[in-house]
Amino acid sequence: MNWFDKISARAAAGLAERTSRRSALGSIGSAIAGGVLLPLLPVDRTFAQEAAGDAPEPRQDPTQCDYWAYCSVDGWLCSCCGGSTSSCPPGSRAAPITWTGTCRNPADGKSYVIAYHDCCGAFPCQRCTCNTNEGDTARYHPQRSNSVLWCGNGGAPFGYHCTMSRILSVAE
Amino acid sequence: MNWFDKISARAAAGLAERTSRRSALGSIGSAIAGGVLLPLLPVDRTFAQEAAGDAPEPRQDPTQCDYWAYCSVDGWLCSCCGGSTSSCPPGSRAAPITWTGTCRNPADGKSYVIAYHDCCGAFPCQRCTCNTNEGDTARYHPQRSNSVLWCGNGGAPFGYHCTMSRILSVAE
Amino acid sequence: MKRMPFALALAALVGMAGTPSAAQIDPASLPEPLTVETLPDKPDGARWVWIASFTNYAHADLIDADTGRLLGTIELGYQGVLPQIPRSGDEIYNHAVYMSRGFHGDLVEVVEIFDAKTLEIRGEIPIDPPKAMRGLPSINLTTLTDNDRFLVQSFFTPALSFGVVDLERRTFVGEIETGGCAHAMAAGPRRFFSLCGDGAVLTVDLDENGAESARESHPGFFDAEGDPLHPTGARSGDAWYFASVRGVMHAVDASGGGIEFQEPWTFREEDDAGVWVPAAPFQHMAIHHASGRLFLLMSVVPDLERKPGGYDFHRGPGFETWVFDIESRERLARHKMDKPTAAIAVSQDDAPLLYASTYTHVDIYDAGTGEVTRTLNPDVEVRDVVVMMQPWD
Amino acid sequence: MKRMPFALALAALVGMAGTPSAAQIDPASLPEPLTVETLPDKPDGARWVWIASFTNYAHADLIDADTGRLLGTIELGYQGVLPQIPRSGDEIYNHAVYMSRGFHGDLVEVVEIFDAKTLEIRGEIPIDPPKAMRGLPSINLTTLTDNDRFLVQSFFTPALSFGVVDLERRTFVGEIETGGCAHAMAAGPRRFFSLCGDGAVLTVDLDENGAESARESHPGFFDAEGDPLHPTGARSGDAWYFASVRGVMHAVDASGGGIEFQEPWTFREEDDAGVWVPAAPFQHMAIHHASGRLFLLMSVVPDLERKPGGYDFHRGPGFETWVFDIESRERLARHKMDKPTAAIAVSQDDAPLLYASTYTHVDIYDAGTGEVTRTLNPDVEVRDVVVMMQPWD
Repeated sequence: MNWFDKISARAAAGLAERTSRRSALGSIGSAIAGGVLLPLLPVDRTFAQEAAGDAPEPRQDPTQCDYWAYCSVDGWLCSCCGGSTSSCPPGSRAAPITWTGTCRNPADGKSYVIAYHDCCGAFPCQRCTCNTNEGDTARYHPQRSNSVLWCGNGGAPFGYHCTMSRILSVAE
Repeated sequence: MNWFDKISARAAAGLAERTSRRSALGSIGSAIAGGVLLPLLPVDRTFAQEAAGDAPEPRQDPTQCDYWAYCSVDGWLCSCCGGSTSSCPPGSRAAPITWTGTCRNPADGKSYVIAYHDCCGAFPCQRCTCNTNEGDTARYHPQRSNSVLWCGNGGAPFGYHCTMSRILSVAE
Repeated sequence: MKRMPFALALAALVGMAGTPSAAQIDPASLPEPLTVETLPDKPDGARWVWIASFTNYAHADLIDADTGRLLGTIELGYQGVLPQIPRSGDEIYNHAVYMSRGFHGDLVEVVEIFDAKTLEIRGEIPIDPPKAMRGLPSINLTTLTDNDRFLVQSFFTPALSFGVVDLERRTFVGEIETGGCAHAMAAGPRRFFSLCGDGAVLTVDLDENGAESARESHPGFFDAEGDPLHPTGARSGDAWYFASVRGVMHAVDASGGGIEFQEPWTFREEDDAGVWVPAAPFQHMAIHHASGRLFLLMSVVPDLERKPGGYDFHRGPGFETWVFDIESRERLARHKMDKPTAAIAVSQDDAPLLYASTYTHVDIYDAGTGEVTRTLNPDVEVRDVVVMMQPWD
Repeated sequence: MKRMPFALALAALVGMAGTPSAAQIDPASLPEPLTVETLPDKPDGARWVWIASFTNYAHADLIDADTGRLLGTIELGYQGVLPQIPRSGDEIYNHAVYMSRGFHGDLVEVVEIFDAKTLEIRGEIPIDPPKAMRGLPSINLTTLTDNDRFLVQSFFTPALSFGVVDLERRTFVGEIETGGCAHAMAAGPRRFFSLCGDGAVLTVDLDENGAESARESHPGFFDAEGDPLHPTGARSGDAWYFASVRGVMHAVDASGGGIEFQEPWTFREEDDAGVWVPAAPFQHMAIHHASGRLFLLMSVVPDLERKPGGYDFHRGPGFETWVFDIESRERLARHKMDKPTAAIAVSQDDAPLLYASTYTHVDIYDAGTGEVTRTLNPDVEVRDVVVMMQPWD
């Protein structure tokens, strides 16, 4: 059962006492119907896993949204756009200033500080939308907010292309 | 049976001798699966009606692609964008120079010369995609070609918003 | 529906009865005149709504919610969210950023001035150098002061500050530095406030030219670390309401030129689905002023445990809309959403509609009963994501 | 597939083995260096293809067709179609139009110069005043002369003319008026030809500075009224092939600096589905040079009756691809398309791939057997419409 089914099942369970089984299923149905679109949208994987109760172990494939270092991403993954977790795709430029998150690497059990650099100045990649947001905060704490477009800062161009997840250090 | 089913059925019939029924149906299936998207795309209604053999009588609703005066349109219908068949939506401007087509009005049996004015200089409407192309020709006959973007001519801005179908005269 | 006579159908569908393209055509009426539409006068009781769709270059469609008719469209620029609609006057403003070459080239920041009737662009006010904050669609990045004269825009360089534009003199007044405060909420004729990283509210007063004349920090409005506020609050009268991540409502009362904090009240609730807290995909709060009802889009999480770095903002879709009476703080209803919902808004008439973005479309609910009545223009393919709705009542 | 060790998986998926983000992280390697990718050297036998998606502002993705990996993206500007790739050199060119305010504001026409390795924009050559022809994506609106030095662009004002850009001197040379000819096809080091409304071919020779040195009209190439040519022809060697609406192939041979018309040959066929004629959604012709095979996307119509104004161009999807031997003019195969198809292209290796746009995706066929083998990146949502594909072999 993928996370989206889990959301829906969970939500349906929650709705069950206040709704007929039929409309609960309706809610699942429409949620799943939305699935075609939702990969393009800010879907909250953290929420999904919470709803699922048991969060699956994050994987080691940087082209997938559940790659461990993506725990606080909100954007398109540069690893799907001709770049990687620490290099911008050809023709784009990294915003040197970033928000940071803290993610746990299941391979060594350590937590790392991740800098989420936006790559800028190229056509919107629009691939591998990933919206995990773990520990993401509001814009009045910009250094920990992934809601802000970081392109345009530090001499980078303004147009958003994709987001990297660069490992800075072991979290103290 | 809508026109798209007719295309598929017709094509399937044509394919039948050279293919298994199963893959013919597969072709229908995928064609219909494409239906969600195809309203956004240049879909050739004329072709569809030809394929259908009997073209249905064009209707009198200018928000529908089968409105009689739309027989050679290729674009988004201004009647769905806040305008009409002869007026641009608020904030856009008409390109004064156009391609023309000849369409028959089933209400009086007469044929009329239609000027297909593009409305320009506003955000792409992207509603009511209509691609009929009856009698449409190549760009080396621009006055009869709807392939060309007519925005930008005659002092109109360049950005394409939608297309009108203005009745000029009775066709001689 | 029963087929209407063509002229009627046209009138309903295109809003122009007696057009020469009616079934019977008078040759003397040809060629048809070439015209440009302007917005009709809003009929009494009509419910119009701006629906903003967002991806890269954004736009807002003005829709008659009762007929579904698209009345007009304005361009919002790169990652634009919503136009600014003054209380009076015949203009609409949009704070926009553009690039000189599509998605690259030079950055341009302007306030574009639209004629509210023709939707033509009358002119633009350059903001130079450009410092606009952009990113996830958020409703309170831009505001108009209550006298309609000054537009205040959140800046991000990444230092947090504000830009002030004088709409009357058509000039960029200048930048107002802040100590880590973001989002601008109007709170008086020449006053706005902002939410700060230390949990304070910062009020800024402007003089008659739009320059800063006074500022005051009001600490302790909220617990920025322990229970941060969603900045996507809503205003009713002189009060602004903000929901926290843990489901506590905070209110700022700016009446009489002062700032008062109302006593926060907790509204989260736990059931077998988990803990219900505010959902924050795009816009989660709407207020019906006459009835004093506050609508809040809700999501469910297993617990309120804090993550490293802070609380998640739960950007997943909302599954319920909760209705509160602002006065009594009572929860009047829990409306189950028919589809996962990204944003809500409410019309201001006395049989109000609850607008709900389903990402691809807008569903319309009876705001009183919570019943979903229909999908607005279900057949229209929306290429982008419907992120924000603003009734134009 | 079998799970690869992480380093390998990374190498395959992201193309950078030994990245510090591998499962075991050496603290001494932190912070990770911040870099920018450049295109890898093309491995022998690799099949790369530019896939252009079109709606409003367009772009082209460079994809490794065998791994599906996206190597890089370039922006094509408003209604751009495909970049221009010279035979030699380290640059890629794109003729682009932009507007200064998204979809409004001032029109700008430029040739943008990309570094073919870094995909960075080295500079641009302004074309002023802008007169570019835009509209339905069409592959022959822009061409490079065979010496790679001059870019020729179709102009439309609505008079038909051409603009010439000197890529070496980085200047716009000027405009060449024509008597109603559109589309530019290269036919020699400093020569191009065009299709004219009277059925003639117009050849234009440029001097060493790109100015017109000679022109010649060659009448009677095709029947513009009775059986117009689709301008979306393809080139093989010195010959250009164009299919007509009624299914007659015409060829222009520009070898030896002259222009010769080959004898037209009819390839349409009637069966119980109707009359099979060329489909023309976007790009319907592709040629595999080594084998001399011409691939043509086909559609079916009930009859060849002429419409008022002329023949329709049958912009509906193609349902078959027919394969011809250019030399013998024999039809070698009819490939049934698995899905309605909008455009085709073919790789130039000796086990060639037939690329087929299904509007939302690209299907890959074995060009020899006509079997569909897979969909390229089926899980990737394509927001726009795949209109054009150009192998980069």
